[in-house]
Amino acid sequence: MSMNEFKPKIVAFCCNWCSYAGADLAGTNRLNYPADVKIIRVPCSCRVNPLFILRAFQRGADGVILCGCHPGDCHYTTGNYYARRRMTLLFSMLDYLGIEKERTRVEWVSAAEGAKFATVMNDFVKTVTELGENKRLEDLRCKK
Amino acid sequence: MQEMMKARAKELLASGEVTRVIGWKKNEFDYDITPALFESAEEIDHDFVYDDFCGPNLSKFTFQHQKNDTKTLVFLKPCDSYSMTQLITEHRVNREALYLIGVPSYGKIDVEKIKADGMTGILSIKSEDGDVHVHTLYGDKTYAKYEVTSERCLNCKSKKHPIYDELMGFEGEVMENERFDEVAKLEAMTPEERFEFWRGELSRCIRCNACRNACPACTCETCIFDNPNSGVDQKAAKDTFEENMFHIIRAFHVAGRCTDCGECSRVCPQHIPLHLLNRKFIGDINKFYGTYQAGEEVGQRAPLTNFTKEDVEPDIVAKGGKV
Amino acid sequence: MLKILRSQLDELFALIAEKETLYIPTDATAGIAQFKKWENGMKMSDKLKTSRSAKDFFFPQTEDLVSFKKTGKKIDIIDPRTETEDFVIFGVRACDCRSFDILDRVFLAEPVDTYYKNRREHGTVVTLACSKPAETCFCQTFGIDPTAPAGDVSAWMTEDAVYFNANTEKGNAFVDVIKALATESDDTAVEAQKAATKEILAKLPIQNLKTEAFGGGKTEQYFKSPEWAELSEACLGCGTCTFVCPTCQCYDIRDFDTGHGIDRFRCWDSCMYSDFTKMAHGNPRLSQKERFRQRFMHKLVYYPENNEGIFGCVGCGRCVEKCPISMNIVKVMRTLAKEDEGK
Amino acid sequence: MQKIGVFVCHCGTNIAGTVDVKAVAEALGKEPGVVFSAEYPYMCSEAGQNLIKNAIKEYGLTGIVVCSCSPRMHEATFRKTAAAAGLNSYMVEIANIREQCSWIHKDIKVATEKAIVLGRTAIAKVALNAPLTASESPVVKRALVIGGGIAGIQTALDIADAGYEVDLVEKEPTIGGKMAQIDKTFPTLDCAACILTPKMVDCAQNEKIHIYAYSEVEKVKGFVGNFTVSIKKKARFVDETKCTGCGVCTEKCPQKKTPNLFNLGLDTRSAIYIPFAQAIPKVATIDADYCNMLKNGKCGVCSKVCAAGAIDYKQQDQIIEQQYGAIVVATGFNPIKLDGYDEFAYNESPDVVTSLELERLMNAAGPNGGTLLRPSDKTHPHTIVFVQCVGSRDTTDCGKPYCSKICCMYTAKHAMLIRDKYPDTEVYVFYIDVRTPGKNFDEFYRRAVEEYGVHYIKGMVGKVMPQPDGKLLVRGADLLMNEQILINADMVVLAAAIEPDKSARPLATMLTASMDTNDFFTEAHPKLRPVESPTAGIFLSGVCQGPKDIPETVAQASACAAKVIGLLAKDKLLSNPCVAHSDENLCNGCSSCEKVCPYGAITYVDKEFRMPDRTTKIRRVASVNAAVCQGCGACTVACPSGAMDLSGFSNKQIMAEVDAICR
Repeated sequence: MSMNEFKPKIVAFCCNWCSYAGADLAGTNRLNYPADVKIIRVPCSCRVNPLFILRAFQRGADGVILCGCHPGDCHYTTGNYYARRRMTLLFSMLDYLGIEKERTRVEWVSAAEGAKFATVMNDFVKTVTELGENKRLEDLRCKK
Repeated sequence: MQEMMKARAKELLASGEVTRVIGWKKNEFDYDITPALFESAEEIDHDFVYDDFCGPNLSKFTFQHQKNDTKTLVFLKPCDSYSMTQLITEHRVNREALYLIGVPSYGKIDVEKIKADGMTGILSIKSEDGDVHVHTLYGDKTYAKYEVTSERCLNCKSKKHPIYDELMGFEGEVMENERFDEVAKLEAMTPEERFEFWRGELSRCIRCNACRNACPACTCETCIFDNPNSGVDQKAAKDTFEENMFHIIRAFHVAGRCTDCGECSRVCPQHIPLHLLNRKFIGDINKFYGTYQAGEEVGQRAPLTNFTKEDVEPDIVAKGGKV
Repeated sequence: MLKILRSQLDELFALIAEKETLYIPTDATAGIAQFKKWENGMKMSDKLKTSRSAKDFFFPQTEDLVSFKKTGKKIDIIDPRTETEDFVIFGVRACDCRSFDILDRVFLAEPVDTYYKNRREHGTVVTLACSKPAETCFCQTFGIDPTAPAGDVSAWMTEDAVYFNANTEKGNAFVDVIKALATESDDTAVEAQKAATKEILAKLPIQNLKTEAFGGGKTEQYFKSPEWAELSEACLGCGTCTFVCPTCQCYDIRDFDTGHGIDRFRCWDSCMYSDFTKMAHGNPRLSQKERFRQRFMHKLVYYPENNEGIFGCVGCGRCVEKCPISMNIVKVMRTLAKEDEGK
Repeated sequence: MQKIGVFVCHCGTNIAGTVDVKAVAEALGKEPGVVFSAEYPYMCSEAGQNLIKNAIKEYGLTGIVVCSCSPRMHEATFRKTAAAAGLNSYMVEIANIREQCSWIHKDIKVATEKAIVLGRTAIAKVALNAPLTASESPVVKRALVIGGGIAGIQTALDIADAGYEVDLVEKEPTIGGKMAQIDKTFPTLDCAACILTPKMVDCAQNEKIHIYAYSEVEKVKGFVGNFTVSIKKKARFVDETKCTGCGVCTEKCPQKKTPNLFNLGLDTRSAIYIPFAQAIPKVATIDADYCNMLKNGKCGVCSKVCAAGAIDYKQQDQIIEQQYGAIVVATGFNPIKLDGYDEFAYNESPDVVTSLELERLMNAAGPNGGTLLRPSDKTHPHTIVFVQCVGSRDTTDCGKPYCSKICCMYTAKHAMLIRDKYPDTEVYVFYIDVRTPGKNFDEFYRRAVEEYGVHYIKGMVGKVMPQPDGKLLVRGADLLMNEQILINADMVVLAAAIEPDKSARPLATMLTASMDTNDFFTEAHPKLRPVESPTAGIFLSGVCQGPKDIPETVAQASACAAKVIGLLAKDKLLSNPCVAHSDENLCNGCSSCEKVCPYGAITYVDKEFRMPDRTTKIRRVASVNAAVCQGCGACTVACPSGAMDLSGFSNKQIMAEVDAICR
């Protein structure tokens, strides 16, 4: 598979109150980003269990991004602070195991930042496309 | 020390202060130590040991053998003491039903080191005055103790007892140590090298669950990996992904709660350096959120159930992890 | 008897590997030995035994049984089995070799486990006699002579040479392959090694372990023994003993949803686990004591009862070495048989 | 057996323009569990909704997926549609194929493929949805206001005006709070007592308001709509119902050496006292630390002179338990202790005072009857130096990092009043910045400088040195002139930072309301929900939430009352059913979930379990109060055993979505 043909699978977890609304705003403003990004709506970034992220990689995702309200703006006041710690440690561990750190990302996107949402997604898809297929954390059974 | 401990245990049993004693006993070989419950002076006289092989962390054994209607005496090494404090913090053991005696640990011998040196047919091992005499069918050898001391003891984090009702020996101190050196070495490698390293290690895993079941932080009523309703249960790693998954998630679940007692690596039949996963989290927590030692104090708030507004952003990892 | 110089070991391995896949015990990074597919330059371990047993070759930890593929609302059933290629396992110890007989009695009895049979038929077992037994060895207890291992081919390794003796047809075929490197030899060196090893065997700490108290028909006698409580007291309920055991043969069948269908596979299970043989009402063995008892009763009583008195243990000593809390079959046998010795 | 219906909306050409809706409906129709699949120009139209309703009835659908615009747009619509057809409204999932697909992609093939993936993801989720019902809980039509300062008074009055019962708890013997101690108010310079005391009287006379003065909250249980609060009425040793407030006892009491706390200890009063003339309730209180009778049983004068027979030396603390639907926190503030600021000689010289002390010194009811005299020698001060930001915007250990907000203005007020009344007195103000945002504030400050000739000096005072002649030598820096300044002053007034009252922290713990590191209560949202605590049913009034002046406090107090009234007006509370729940069999009782819950929705109970070996075991397990939980899910990840899960966004549902996307 050549670089040009490779279409990464990207899972984006978006919190309901800020980032999902930000994604909607990107749509309303017709801001383009690759169709490789598929969004899962969660109430808050703190709902995202590291298990979900590993699950995505297992099932063939090439990149996983978590978007939430900016720290301090969480609808639930403190959720994203916990998410921030959890993801920092998880990403650090993945990196420690030699899994490309560029495949995971956290971005804070507010409901007003439709443009930021599109920019972030374009950038993330570009990064993951350059990395190519996720080989280090794949489950071959799911690739059949 | 052993005799003092036996005497005190018998005294407390006789006075009725406690009805049960948790300690260690010897099994087939000098180096075979089993955690044990003693209920009489006779049992203590006959079986109780405390020596340089008493590696097993008694806090997990205590957790498994809790009884609320009576008081149990537990002997704790400093490591066990930290684990016990953490269990108390998490309401997993009832402090009221325990009588804790802190005992010093002068470094435990890792028999695997002796075996890895090619020693086999071991008939006896004696640890005396800094020397370890190994007597085998094929000849004898004497080691300086530090040569055969377990990694976790060479890198001892603390000789202090964060909790006790009574202390035997000395009041230890938190130790200077190099326990993060190995982690740093791995961190200095390229991602490819790290990947190869961990694949090599984790691919040996047989998912026997010894690490989990021996771990004093792993006390879940049902582990998610055993729960068919969790959606992530697995009995054996069918794919390399599952090897990674089990160890990442296990390390994550004990992150901020792991006291670095080293039982996981001690019990691993495949010699996987599992403590290096836990230490990575401990090191990161120290670096990102300020030094934190799980089990240092009853009631501490674990780093993953805490935050500050100024916490580092997750992209610190992409930036090389430097704070 | 054929003789090949140890200096020619690499050539020998290359020769075998030319024809079939060859597995030899080799040192893994962490000071433990494991069987690995031979590749050029790989050195044979001088450890007595591998940390995992050799049963993996015929009864691997996980194995695909069948797959179901979903396309829309249609389901196809796929048999993932392919004919196994011939392979050679070199350096199997007498104890592990005996474990194959024990597994055969389970998997090759009707109804035959075709997955196991397939692998068994294609594997040639080259055993290697022991010359430096460890303190944890007690194969003699179960009538195994570690100086004269069975297998398709028996081998002895001395200071300077390896001696081979074929025992079966598969063994003969193997010997034919290695003939190019070998010379005919008498058994003087081998006999000398045997005698020397036997002297050591007599000095092993566990060599005096007796089986007389056990065997079929003893269920009543031991099932309710009060000793089980204390023996199992420290048991963590991990599966280490089971998974390193060459004779443990229990497995679980599981379905994995791949997203495109289901992979049905089996994997080792352990009677030490709380979900072992779990049924709608739960695990019939309610506490760790009962699970612990099951494992040893199976090895010492139930298995011999169904298999002409053959015990389900080969005395390899792996569980003795690996148990995190140092509880094992030796202690169990001594306690139940009320032997007050060995300590 | 699942019977899922899929409804693909064209949204005119909004979706159909870039997504092949027929192909989507066809592809999704083949997904496992799907028994009906259709497309329609406008699903949200009445005809579209009827299509859904009919399909639900005809095919007996167990769940529906609508592929349309964002769920933020029409999820509620389709939930109602489902409910109208007899399907639980939570058996609906929306695949967002407009905002997140058709509007951002141009290529029909690409957009169609993505729409199919989003559709099957929603199908995978809905297959695991469970019917949910919003639970109801009754609302007790009574509010508790904690703190009887201007904030608490205003909130209580407004709530009572709406017709609800209010209990006002004040820890001091009288309500009134800090405002009662203030002399004049900026920027209008009207007298604080003149505007406050009528409100205090209103409180006392309002039959809906019950004042518990000299009382404290002891324990809080329950949740929004239904709190149970224990209030401790501290012993006054005076029967409130009998005391007429005549004041004879205070005159006759022989123990006159009791520090007068109302005047901040600047003078003394009797051991039995009424804090000030307009106190509400106007009832005497015996200070047990100074009363001879209570200390050693020798005296009893007050009892003898009290015509009403109200004195009761044996009075005990009394616990009152009451139910409330809402709780308002109005615990207010105090100036910080200045012990850490040796450089200002506050502890050394009585002539170095805080601004609040100056208020009392200038007040007609204060120690000097309204004449400004130096505390040390009761002489008239001719030079006064004000120091701003003492402890505010100070990141050292003894200070506070925040701006106390009110100091700039009250200092301007003090300076102006002094210059007005005593034109021969020179006034210097050392400041870092002068902050005057507020209606007529900057004009006020300019008047102080321009009309009253107050000397404003940008810079900080380095040291105040008491001199043998009783003067205070003030050394400071003028940053604008870049020079050292020495002033020989008669008095120094320190604008001490304000901090939340010490009673706030333990109260927050009782209420499970969150606080910031400075012990100010955290609001539910810093912009949009400024008067509510994240903990449902807890409301914030006044400085307990952050520094503010009187007009702001009153505005917030009324806003807070409006929120409380909004809550009390409801008979029942409907809760969001997408909340966390704990599987007791899996729960370890480790408290991780409780620690991350921003709402205090998780408590623990000891529960008896039957073990597999037929013994019983008592275990500590988590229990979620569905009425309090807001469904963020923080607990679900904190829980290592997976006991905690979130309805509507369960672990399995999210993993099914992941699987469907990656397939």
